[in-house]
Amino acid sequence: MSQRINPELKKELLKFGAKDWNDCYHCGNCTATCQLTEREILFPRKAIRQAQMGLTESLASNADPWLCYYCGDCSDTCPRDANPGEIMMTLRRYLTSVYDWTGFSGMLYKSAKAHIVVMLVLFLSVVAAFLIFGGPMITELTSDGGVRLNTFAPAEIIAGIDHIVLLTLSFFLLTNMINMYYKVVLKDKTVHIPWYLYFTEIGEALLNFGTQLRFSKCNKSRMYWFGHWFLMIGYVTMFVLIIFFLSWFQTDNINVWYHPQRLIGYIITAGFLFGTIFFMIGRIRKKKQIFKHSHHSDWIFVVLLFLVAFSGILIHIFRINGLPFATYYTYVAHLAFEIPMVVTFVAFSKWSHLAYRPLAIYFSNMKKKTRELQLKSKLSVSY
Amino acid sequence: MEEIKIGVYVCWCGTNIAKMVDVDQVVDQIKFLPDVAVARNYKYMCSDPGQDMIIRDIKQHHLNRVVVAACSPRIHELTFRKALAKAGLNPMMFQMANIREQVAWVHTDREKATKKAVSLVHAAINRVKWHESLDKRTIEVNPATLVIGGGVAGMSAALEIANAGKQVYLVEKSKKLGGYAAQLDLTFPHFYSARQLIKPMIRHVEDHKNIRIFKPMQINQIFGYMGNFQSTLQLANGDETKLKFGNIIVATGLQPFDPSEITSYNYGKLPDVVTSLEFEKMLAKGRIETCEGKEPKNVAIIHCVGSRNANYHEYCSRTCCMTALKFANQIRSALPESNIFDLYADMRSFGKGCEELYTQTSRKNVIFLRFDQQNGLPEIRSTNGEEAVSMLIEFTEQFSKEQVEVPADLVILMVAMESHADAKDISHIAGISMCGNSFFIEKHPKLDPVATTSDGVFIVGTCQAPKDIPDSISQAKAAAARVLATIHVGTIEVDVITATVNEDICCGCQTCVSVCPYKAISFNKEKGVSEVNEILCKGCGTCGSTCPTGAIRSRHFTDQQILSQIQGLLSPDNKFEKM
Amino acid sequence: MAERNERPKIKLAVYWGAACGGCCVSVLDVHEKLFDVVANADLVFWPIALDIKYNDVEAMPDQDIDVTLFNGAIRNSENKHMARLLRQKTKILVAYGSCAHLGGIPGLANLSTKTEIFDRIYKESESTNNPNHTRPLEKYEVKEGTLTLPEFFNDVRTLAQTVDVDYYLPGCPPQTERLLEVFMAIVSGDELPPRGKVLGATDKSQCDECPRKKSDKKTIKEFHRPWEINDDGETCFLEQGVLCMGPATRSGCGHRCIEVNAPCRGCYGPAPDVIDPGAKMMSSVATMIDGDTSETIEKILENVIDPAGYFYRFSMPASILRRKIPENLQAQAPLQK
Amino acid sequence: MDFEPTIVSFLCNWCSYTGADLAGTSRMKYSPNIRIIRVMCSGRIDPTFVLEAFKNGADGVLLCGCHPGDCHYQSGNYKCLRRYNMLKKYFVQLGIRPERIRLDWISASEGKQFANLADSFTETIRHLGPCKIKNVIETYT
Repeated sequence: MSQRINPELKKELLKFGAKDWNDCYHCGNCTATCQLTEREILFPRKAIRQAQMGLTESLASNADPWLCYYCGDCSDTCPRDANPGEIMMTLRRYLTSVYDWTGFSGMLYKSAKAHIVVMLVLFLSVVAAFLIFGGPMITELTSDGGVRLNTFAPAEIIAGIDHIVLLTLSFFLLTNMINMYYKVVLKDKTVHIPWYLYFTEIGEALLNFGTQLRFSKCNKSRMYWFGHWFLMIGYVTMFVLIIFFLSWFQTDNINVWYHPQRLIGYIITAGFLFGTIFFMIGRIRKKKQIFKHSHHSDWIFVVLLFLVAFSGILIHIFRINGLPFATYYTYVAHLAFEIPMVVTFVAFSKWSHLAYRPLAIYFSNMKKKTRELQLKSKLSVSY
Repeated sequence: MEEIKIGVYVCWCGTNIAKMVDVDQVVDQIKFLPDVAVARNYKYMCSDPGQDMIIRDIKQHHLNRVVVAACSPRIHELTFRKALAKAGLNPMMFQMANIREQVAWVHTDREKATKKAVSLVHAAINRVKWHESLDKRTIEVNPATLVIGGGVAGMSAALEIANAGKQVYLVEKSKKLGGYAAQLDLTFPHFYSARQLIKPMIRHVEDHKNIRIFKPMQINQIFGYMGNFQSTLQLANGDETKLKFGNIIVATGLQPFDPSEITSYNYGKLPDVVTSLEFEKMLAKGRIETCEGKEPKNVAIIHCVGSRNANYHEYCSRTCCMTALKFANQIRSALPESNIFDLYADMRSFGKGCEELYTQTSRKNVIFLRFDQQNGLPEIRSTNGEEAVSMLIEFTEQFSKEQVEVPADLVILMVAMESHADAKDISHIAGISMCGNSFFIEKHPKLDPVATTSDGVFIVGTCQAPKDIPDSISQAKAAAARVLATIHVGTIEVDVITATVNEDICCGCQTCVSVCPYKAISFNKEKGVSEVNEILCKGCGTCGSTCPTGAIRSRHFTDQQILSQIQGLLSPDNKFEKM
Repeated sequence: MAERNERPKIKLAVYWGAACGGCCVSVLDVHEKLFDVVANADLVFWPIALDIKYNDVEAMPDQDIDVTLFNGAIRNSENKHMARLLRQKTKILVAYGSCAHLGGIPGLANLSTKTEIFDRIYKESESTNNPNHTRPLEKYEVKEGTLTLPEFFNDVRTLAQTVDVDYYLPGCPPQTERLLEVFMAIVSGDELPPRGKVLGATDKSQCDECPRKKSDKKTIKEFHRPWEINDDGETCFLEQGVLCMGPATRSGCGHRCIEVNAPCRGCYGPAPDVIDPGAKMMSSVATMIDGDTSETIEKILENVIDPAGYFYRFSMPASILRRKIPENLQAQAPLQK
Repeated sequence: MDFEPTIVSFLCNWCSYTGADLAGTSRMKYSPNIRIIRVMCSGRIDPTFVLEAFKNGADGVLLCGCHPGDCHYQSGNYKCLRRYNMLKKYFVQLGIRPERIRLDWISASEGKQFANLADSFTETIRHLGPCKIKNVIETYT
């Protein structure tokens, strides 16, 4: 079956941040430079070609962009300055919107305005919710001089709300993941994956989820990989703490500084601050390849994350120093920053790659193995 | 008769010959042949020391014949003939054995190659014994020049010669000067208007006092030889005019390939499939439109139509890729919202400004798709009005290996450049050879791409090979320089290899008269014998093998020379069975 | 006359090899001039006219005979023996007539092998009645003694291919006038032309003297046999599509054939420098064919039924390839497709 | 040892000889049994040459000229073709396989075709076996 070329795809992709990719004339240098290219996985070139040609269907079933960690080698060495790394980045944004059946993702990515409006609405909703449902603002301090935050915002209630948000977002993320499975695996008629591969190949995907070992294969310094990993682990830990252990994490009494609650909090927050400042400076200076091109979603993401971390620190400082009103207002602000970030990014934007990357590794490995098996059986027949 | 003394020289050509032919053995085997006075081998016979060796030997050993076994006589026969002349010997007392191109480079068995080399040298020795002294003759050059073809190449050559103050006769078959270049809209890569470039040139040619233009005019016959050609032209008013000229520049140009040969493109059946030339005309008119007069939403350009394909023409037509990019640019500026698809086999953008044009075009939202010439060309089919788009082009895209279909409302076929159909007639009239693909053959593909094997006849422009305008003009001006050089010298030497009639034997049967393609033989009624005009004769030797009495001798290719060559070649010692 | 009588008479021999006898008759055709001959020469050997045996010739001293006119080709061992014997006994050996010169009509037997010839004569021919399959034997014992026949050679050769020849006098038969001229030249004692020369014929070929009109329009669209055309008696035969060996044949015969509206058949042999007159004429005639493709050329050539017999009518044994190459010697393998 | 034929080839100067040179400059390999004699035009090839080659022991004779219509001398190749057809008829009468002579067209650009022709003709002749003409002329009386 022939695939109809869709000349509109290109215009669509431009909105996701792409630039002139017709500069690429397929010399193959990017594929040659890339450390992650394998026999069956010829990125970035293959995906770039599909994008160039307007092959909407082929692109939707191509998981390759998720296997790229944007080290920037290809863009650095591209003889035509076609910026393949950034094209892969754009395609990740595009694919996120392709997997998202609600269309919300596409809206956020394609329009900075929409994204900001959505966030503003959420921000104001959180503030309004506190105005309406917020507990009394007690000025009385605890015995050890801390602010009684749990009276203003009881951890159980906040955790309850967190759970609701989590469930909702999980629903969307999960359905998007199923959609990805449908597009990448089921629609690809060239491979029929044997059932046992689903079990044998899951290990590597999980390992990569935890360690991002693939990223370490990229040609950049270890520091880079570590920074990314640290940020990811920090975020996941914080996510788990806030969702499942908020009562333990959000206490009124002040623990000693070496208490695990405070230590973990410090380490993660420091990481967040360091990471977000590092990214912001990078994006401003545009020296490194990966920082050269910033989409609005990139900016919103780092700024919000910075604000969340920064406001979290402020809450902590105000609370242990017994400044009740400052603590309450900052807390409201903290949640008003966090909720929009979680809602827009987890299932519909940048953070969803946390799920898509390991899935892509999983699907790609299964496909690769299946193809090898097919090739073997073909050879055994002919001999 | 003086005693025959032959010097035989076997060249190693570095390792070129020595690697496959045992040159020592060749010398050992032939040095005892009768009449061989000296036999040597040397690293490079054509080098100065090599030639000096021959000259020294001629003087020392009083040699009167020389055989050199080396490369093809087409390369160095003249070199060695000059060496003989330098030594005071008639240059024709020389024979070459081709043991490089026809032995060392084509065989793999050293023993057999050596044996074959010996037989070729033996044949040359046998032949050279019968060689005769022949003397060069010089004739005067007529300073006028005939230019055939009034395209951009022909006009450039004509102007160059006319500006030097020499008479030019420019013959153009059609009613207008300018050729195909005048039909183009813009030129690549700088988008100059072709008309603005060509028009002043035409005016200049038409107004030039040294250029006499004949159009529309076809040339039917040219008599004569380098320096002294003549032709009679039939004028429109019934008069005849007789032209005399010393040189001919042929610029018959190109014709576009007819794409209806390629069935998958459905040219001629689908009205919106047009050739590049038709599209140029559309552009010149100022509006890109489909047959229904609508603006096309999707425009596809297909490269290599008839080029680089063994079924049509194997050669690359050189200009189509860049013209296609030029089209893409013109379409983009005329129809900013259109989708442009460029279907190519390889993007060939060599030369100044061309890669730049490609880069520039690739940034204009043109979708480049690569097809494979070998495994099925794209197929254009109609949607029969079932879709918004009128045609679909189906093929396997080579980078993605995806089977795709491209929507198109207008398809432009970048048709190949062919040598003009009239070139065949002109090749007979002017005596130029054609290669398999109907382009004229130049004298040497590397060293002399302007001249032909017929002295005084030059080829310029696309009749020699596909070319763009600047290349055609360069070649035209080069040819003009060559012509002016011969006019400046004023005389030329003519070949000595001609036929001659022995009047004591000729019986006057006149069989030879009609055999000669150059009308060089005539019957002398008074003497009752045939006579050869040795200036008209080009030495093909056909009359020699036609004459039933042996009265006609083909000089330097006499029966006796060739028969002894055969006998040498087949000397029993040189057979493989004797190995 | 007195002067002539002062010189001693020369000794003249005439012998025939494989020949029809026409040459000997042509010698007799000198008519009354025979007296001039006899006045100048003693006929010492002439089997057709004189009863002189081979033994008598053998008994002659070497170089005793001044001139021998040897006519006929060398077909068998007897011809060869006599050629050698006469060479030994003769000062000037003249190959007389087409057969001695080029092989002549008997030479056409070279287009058949010996076996084919014998089969034809002793087995296949319509008039043969040979139930016992009798074949000639070189030796046959009878009670009176041994009967012998000369050996029949595999092929016919010319005199020059057998022994050294001093002069050639071509023709089938040679023109008697030419014979007389040559004979008189020899007896006159003047300096003789260089050895090996053809006498009694010009260096130019027939067309030079041919009375028919020639032009350069020698294009043949169709070959004809002489009776197939409405001959105007004036136009060159070749221009009418009739094969004529005139252009490749020496003049000297007085174009007797053409005089009676028959094309030249080539008995006077080739011009001086021509090695193989048949090949030259084949080349010349082929060039005249009006066709540029194999098909049209082959179509036109269909009417040339017997090129060997035509172009080599008198010269087969003297030609480059001389004869048919017997099949059994020609190792033949089926052609690979 | 396999029978190694000796083949004489007459090539016209402008197309075929140049084509054979091209085979050389392109380093194409072909059978060494082919030995080339250059003539200016295939129209110069006289049947006498062909007969002389066989007489001297050639097992095959290859004639090459410019393609029809492309003759450097306009029409010499047609004359060659006519003589070739005539000669083949004569060969049949002499009991010689007419396949022993071949006429083919080789242009100046057809180096590959020349190499292929040389090989295929050598194979044809190898298959036909040695030509006995020389032997017969010299020994068979």
